[in-house]
Amino acid sequence: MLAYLTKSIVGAVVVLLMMSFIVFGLQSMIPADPARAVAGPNAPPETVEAMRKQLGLDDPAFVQYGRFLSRLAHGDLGTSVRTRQPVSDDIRQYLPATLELGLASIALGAALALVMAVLQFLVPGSGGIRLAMVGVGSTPIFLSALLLSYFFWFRLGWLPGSGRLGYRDFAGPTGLNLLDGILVGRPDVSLDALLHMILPALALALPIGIAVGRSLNGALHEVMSQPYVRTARGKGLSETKVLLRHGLRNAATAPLSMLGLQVRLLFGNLLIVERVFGWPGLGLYTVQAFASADLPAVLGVAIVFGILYILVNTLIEIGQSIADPRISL
Amino acid sequence: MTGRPGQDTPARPRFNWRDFFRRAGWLESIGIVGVPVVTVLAVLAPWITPFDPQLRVAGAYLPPSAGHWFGTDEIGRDLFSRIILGVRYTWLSGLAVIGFTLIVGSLVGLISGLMGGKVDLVVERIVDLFIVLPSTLIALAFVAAVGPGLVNTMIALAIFWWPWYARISHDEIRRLKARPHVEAARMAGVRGPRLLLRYLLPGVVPALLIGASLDLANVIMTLSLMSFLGLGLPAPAPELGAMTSRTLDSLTVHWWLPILPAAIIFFLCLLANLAGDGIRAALRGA
Amino acid sequence: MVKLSHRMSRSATEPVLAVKDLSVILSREGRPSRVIDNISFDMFPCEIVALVGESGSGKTSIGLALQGLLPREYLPRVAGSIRLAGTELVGAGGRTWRSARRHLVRAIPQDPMGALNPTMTIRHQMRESNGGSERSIKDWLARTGLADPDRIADALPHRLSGGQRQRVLIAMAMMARPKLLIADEPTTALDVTIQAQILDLLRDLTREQQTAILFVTHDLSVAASLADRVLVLYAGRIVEMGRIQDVARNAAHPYSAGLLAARFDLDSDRRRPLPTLPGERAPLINVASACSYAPRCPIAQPDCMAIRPPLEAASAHGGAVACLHQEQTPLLSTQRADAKPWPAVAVQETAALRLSNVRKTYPTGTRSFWGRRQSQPVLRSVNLTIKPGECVALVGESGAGKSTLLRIAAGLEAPESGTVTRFDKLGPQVVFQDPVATLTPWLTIGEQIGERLRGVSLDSEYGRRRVGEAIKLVGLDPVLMDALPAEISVGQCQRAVLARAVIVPPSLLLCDEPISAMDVSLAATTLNLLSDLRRQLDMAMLFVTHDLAAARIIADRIAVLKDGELVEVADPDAIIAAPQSAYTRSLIAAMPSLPAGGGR
Amino acid sequence: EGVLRIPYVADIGTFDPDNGFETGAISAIDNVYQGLVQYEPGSTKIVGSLATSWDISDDGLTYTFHLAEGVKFHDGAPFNAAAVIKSFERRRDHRMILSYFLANVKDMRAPDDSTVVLTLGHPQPSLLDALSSPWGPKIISPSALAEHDNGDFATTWLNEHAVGTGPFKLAEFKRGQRYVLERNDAYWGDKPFFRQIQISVVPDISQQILQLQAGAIDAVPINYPFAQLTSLPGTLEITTAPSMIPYDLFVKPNSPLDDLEVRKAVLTAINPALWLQDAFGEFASLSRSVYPNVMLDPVTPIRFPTDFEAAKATIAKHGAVHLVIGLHSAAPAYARIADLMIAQLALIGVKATAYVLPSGAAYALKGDPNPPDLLLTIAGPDAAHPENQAKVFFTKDAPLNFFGRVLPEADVIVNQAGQLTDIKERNALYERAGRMYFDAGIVIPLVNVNDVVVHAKGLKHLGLRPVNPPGNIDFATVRWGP
Ligand SMILES: Nc1ncnc2c1ncn2[C@@H]1O[C@H](COP(=O)(O)OP(=O)(O)OP(=O)(O)O)[C@@H](O)[C@H]1O
Ligand SMILES: Nc1ncnc2c1ncn2[C@@H]1O[C@H](COP(=O)(O)OP(=O)(O)OP(=O)(O)O)[C@@H](O)[C@H]1O
Ligand SMILES: [Mg+2]
Ligand SMILES: [Mg+2]
Repeated sequence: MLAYLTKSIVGAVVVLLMMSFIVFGLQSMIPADPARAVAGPNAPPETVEAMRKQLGLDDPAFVQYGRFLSRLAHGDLGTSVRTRQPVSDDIRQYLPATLELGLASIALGAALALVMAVLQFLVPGSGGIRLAMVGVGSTPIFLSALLLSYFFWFRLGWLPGSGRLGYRDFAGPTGLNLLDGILVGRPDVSLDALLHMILPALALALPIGIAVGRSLNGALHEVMSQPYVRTARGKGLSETKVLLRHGLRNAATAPLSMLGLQVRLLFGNLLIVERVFGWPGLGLYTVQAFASADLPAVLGVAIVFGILYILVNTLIEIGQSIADPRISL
Repeated sequence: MTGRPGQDTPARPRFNWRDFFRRAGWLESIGIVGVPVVTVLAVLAPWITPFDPQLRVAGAYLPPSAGHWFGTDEIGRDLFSRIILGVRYTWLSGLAVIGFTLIVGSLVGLISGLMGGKVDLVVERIVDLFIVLPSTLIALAFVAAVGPGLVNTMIALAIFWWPWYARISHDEIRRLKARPHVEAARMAGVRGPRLLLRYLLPGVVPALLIGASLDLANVIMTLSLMSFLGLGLPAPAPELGAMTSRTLDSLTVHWWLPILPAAIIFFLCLLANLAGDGIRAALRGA
Repeated sequence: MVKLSHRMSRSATEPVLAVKDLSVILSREGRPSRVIDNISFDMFPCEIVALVGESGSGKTSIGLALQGLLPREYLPRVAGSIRLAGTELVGAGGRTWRSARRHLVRAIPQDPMGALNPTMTIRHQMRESNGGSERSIKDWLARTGLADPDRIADALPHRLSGGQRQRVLIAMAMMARPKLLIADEPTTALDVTIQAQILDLLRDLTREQQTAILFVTHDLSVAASLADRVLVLYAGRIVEMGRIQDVARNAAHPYSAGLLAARFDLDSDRRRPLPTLPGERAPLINVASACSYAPRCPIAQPDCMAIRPPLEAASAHGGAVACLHQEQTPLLSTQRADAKPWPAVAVQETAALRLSNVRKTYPTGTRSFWGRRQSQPVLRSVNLTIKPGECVALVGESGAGKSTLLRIAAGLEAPESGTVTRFDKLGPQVVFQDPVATLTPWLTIGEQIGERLRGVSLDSEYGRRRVGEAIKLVGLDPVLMDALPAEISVGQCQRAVLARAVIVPPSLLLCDEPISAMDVSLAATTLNLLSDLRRQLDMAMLFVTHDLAAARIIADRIAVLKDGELVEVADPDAIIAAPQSAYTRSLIAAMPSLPAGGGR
Repeated sequence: EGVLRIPYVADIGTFDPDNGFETGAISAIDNVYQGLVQYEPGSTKIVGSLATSWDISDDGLTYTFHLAEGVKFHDGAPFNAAAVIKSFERRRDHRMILSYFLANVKDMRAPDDSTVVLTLGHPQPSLLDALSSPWGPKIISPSALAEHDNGDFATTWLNEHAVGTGPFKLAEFKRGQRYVLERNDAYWGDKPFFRQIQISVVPDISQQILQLQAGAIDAVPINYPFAQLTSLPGTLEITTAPSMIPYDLFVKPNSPLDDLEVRKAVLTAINPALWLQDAFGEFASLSRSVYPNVMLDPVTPIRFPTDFEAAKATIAKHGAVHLVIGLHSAAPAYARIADLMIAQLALIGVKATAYVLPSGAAYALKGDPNPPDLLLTIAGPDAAHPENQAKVFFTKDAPLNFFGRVLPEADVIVNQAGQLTDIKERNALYERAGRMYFDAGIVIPLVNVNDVVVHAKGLKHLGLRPVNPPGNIDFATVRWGP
């Protein structure tokens, strides 16, 4: 385990280095001029020049990259060109929203997958149900997000359609409103945060749920015809017990990998869903950073997303090794 | 006892489309048939549009009618014609991405899997690395760097898609290499390309085919997502994702403008997904 | 059908199991087939009944039918009646079945490797078996002869050897104190030594628990060493039943007689081909109104093709038999006794293969941080020479390093030190354990056999002729040249593999347990074929097996491998008569054999 | 209930008036901070703000401002000449992004508490415009500056905090989520109607529309689709005002359009008169010159040729013409105009395509080996003086002279005009120079699109200013009307 952790940390560092290198390389190819983006469209060339010098953009790319790395070693992600404040501060402000939404949608997606796969296993689906599931899985995220918001918020008024919280002036210790509400003893805040989260989380969770659910269903079908399941049935266990104790755990590996793959796609979907639901998270920040050629911000976000993804992957691997003890870490 | 029953296994006929479709399921068979049909339509698209998709042929914002099945768009072009052309771009580029990454990825995987040893180790680490990178972000950075456009978007996607096929083909070839029948073929003196082509490749292809057919919808979805974010084709080219994103604000007034292209994306993904499911069921069953 | 009277002392007690007119239909890919065909039998407490038949005869299916566990994906249709301890189970609801499985019937599955949940500790799985109680787990594990029950209980299945798993499964089944235990070939995959241990255990358990055991096997000797009664199954029908001694001594059905004859042991005649069952059955007759054994039956008469023989009292013993001409059966054994002896082998005094001081270690255990592992010696300084035309059998327990030695001899693996010398430019050919797995599924048999004719196209007249000759040489129909491996049987696959090995006769043929997965008759057939081929083609042969009887029959010399070292190498009869090492002695002692005066 | 709820499409990068180029949020900043002078709502007329009056010396080098009395900053500090100078120096001397507004100010003095004297390096009649610009210098509380100056001239603190003199105080700055302005009850001028302005970030325009229709917000300040303006639900209405952000095409050197005949044909096809109505309904007008229509009313407006047959013939004669249109940004307005022009060009046989430039790439077209033939921009100057337009877009070294094309003889005229104070005379010169840029095929002005705010019925006095980026409602004047 220790060896595994060391290995994954070393691996993570390599991946992050490589990623920062790629992003840096790509950004230095961008024709856009961050100095210009900062100075505003109408600034005279002198101002832009001065700005460029101030941002260190005159140096060759590798010098800039070296500077970036040495600062990174001290945990400093640099100063955002757009917001004029440390990228780490920006990210600290935007990350909780994304984290909250991301975790909620992963959890919801996993729950959806579980329910769907088990139901479909117990009650073999007709063509109609299969079609519906494939259909939901085939809906482009921008459409499903918009339709969800249109029907459940605009038409029916059941759920809020935008933002994170209806309450003003609420600030909790973690920035995760759902959790903070409980921590500071304001269940009403938590409830409100939950209501705000349902639609965007659902939009994000649907593709996760469908993909993971399908993979889980396939794995279940395979596992449930294994000899050891027959052994379990031979003990006179009820079908539910067989499914829960013997089926699910053995079927977990492949769907967990699929979950990892879906988390990778989740980052892309966040960009859209945060936009549609006005969710003030990193996705929004990223889009704006791109729009203003805010290299430090883009790099910072890339690093954070990279760390998050590696973390998720590591957790998934650990989960797989818990589900299947033969996989040694 | 060996898994296979006794001496009287009835001879199973060789490959047979009816069996194939039966194993795939009727719903999935629609997808399997639909994919080549859509591909043909996509290729023929420029010749089958009822109107010139570039020209203003009627008033703007006409709702669907007998003359214009899908209505007209915000400057009076025939939406149906534009969507047909959009299918061409979206579908063919999806196929191209899949095809390209399939070839590159599986070549890398095959070669490294075959060579084994240090080369394999290094290549596998690189593949791992690519798999762990947050793809959308880097694709965005890539497109931001080289400028939006269909080809660029496709390249950005391909960069992140090939490792999957490298992974699949690598794992399959490693699995096959250790299988007794390959060992037996080696003992029988089969070497080099002959071993690869006759004994290994046919075993790898089904896994790749399953992977690719299930991925087509993913690629189409990601392509339309990128073009939704404004990273797709130059403007007059009717890219389905871009058509939707540009007209999303008219959802409540001119619903057909965003809904119909999105519905077509949905339909394409549905076909691809069904085909993928079907091919998986049919090949796994075999 | 005749009402069977059991002339046994138990007629007073109620049967635990009464099966009446049981039929099972399974479908594969929409094609239904009758797997169990109208069988009836009873079982009484304390009784061990052997269910004997060749592979595919439906033994496992009966066991599954009795537990209501026929695989759902095959859409099973069950007709007839199964009364278990007075409860009718056919057509019963899930609840009844579950309660029956919980309290009345348990099974030891055929394959111990897959039958334990890989993600659950043994303790956990055993706890499920007796309704959650913890107490008796250790006890039961200990009773199956496991030395360290606590460690085993907390282990996960993949850390256990096949024998250990098998014993865990036995403990798991027995601890529920079932009225009926179905033991489905619990010993096929095991060493003889462990096999003997397990048979003892089963015997003890019956006595203590009053459990009836349905013991499924394809090996009559194993059955004879354990069971009271035997049911002989052929193509889903019971063709003969009776007390085991009776059937073993005076088989009334030609099939039983054939099975008995095909059985080989340490006393079998090794100078001539083993008797085997006649060729495979052709599905050309309407089995519904015929004796299904008729196409293979040496004493079949025209009426056998027209009438389905009922199961009626046997004249030769107190049991029952389904044969229209049962009086002819005893003639069979006398007819068959004198096959032509093998011609003598011309062993030359040179060497076809010489292994000197061969050593090999394998990394084992988990990887360390740098990915290294500890290494464990598998072969330590092995010296072995095989002369041209000679056959050496390599025996040893599982994990002794037999396969490793063979792979080194084949050049598939390099030894760590020592030298391997092969006196042949062609290179040796290998026959692996699982014939189906060694054939590439998507290439035809002919293509694969022809692969060794380098540079000769299979489309050419010459190519086809050569392949055809090879196919005929191993006793296959040349029509099968264009068949895919999936389209032919295991036995045919094994022959195809042999054909590939001998189309260009190698001077050295290496066989890795080619018969360990086969039923008795098929094993005998394969041994005959190998003996024949090596003589015809003048090949030297290394024959790896864990079956001493098979080794004795095929080989000119036997080498015994133990923990990576050759502990003795000698003439087969010498080894059997006077084993030098303790290990060999234990192997011999554990060999099951028929009671005196067996079927010959 | 005294609260105005406004959505922004992007979050506010920085609230620092000196150190960022905000567009969507400029009215929020300008309602918290004030400058010396300002443009009157609805026009380009300069009126007083913190300066009640000013004198300009005859040589045009010395500007004397007389400051308003009794003004206090939000933190209670008194407003005076020293505060003005402190703020101006902060902007000019400490590498602030918007320092160029004061680049020509050589000296600042405060003869007394209510007078500020600025001395220029060279005469600059457009100085007052620079000071009135929405991005022009604002006065920040000197005590706040001193308190939060951590060696960075308070730039970090001022990113998210503000202490000005304006009618509103910045009460809450929650990045990306919400910003709240509270009415400054100690405000020295007219008391605003609204007690509180709640600003949310709703990036998606469809969401904004839905929210407006659902009554969750009070206005959609920008990007409401023009096609839907004629069919608004009864609860909504429109306020529209001229804006100073024209749609223009800039032409690459050595493009097919260098051929006068081809250019004429292309102009015939893309003539905005042909599509203005379709694209914008009644909310736009044809560009009359290369300057925004509000900035300068030309004596002889630019006209596009109209002979379609001739245009077709020209192209047929000339052979295949292929034009690539670069779009400055991914905003939907660009793509729509490009689509229209492409459809128009197809009518005369010119094949055109368009693509969105990577963000910021427009500024690098000079070095681009493969630039688009035409660059579509929707951009205006940051002040209302014609000099701003000419010197930002057309003259040599102008920051937005995208293709770097130079017309020295026109530049001379621009420089000449820059010295004039007589408006009519000045405008005539500018018009002439502008005409030359157009005739040389450097720029093709297309349309002037109005600032259109869709809001709940009854919202009045939005205070839209042509110089402001569209959608910037003046929170000081807006009110629910009868
Ligand atoms: N789904 C199915 N459809 C049709 N026939 C089947 C199906 N499954 C099994 N069979 C047939 O049923 C017969 C009995 O199989 P079973 O596994 O019971 O044999 P067995 O006697 O246990 O063989 P072995 O000794 O190999 O274990 C075989 O001939 C097999 O071909
Ligand atoms: N590739 C390998 N890597 C590591 N260990 C191996 C490898 N192959 C074999 N071993 C180990 O070497 C030992 C000898 O294996 P081998 O397969 O030669 O045994 P065997 O005598 O053929 O046994 P069996 O009768 O079960 O086939 C075993 O302990 C096995 O676990
Ligand atoms: Mg069986
Ligand atoms: Mg072995």
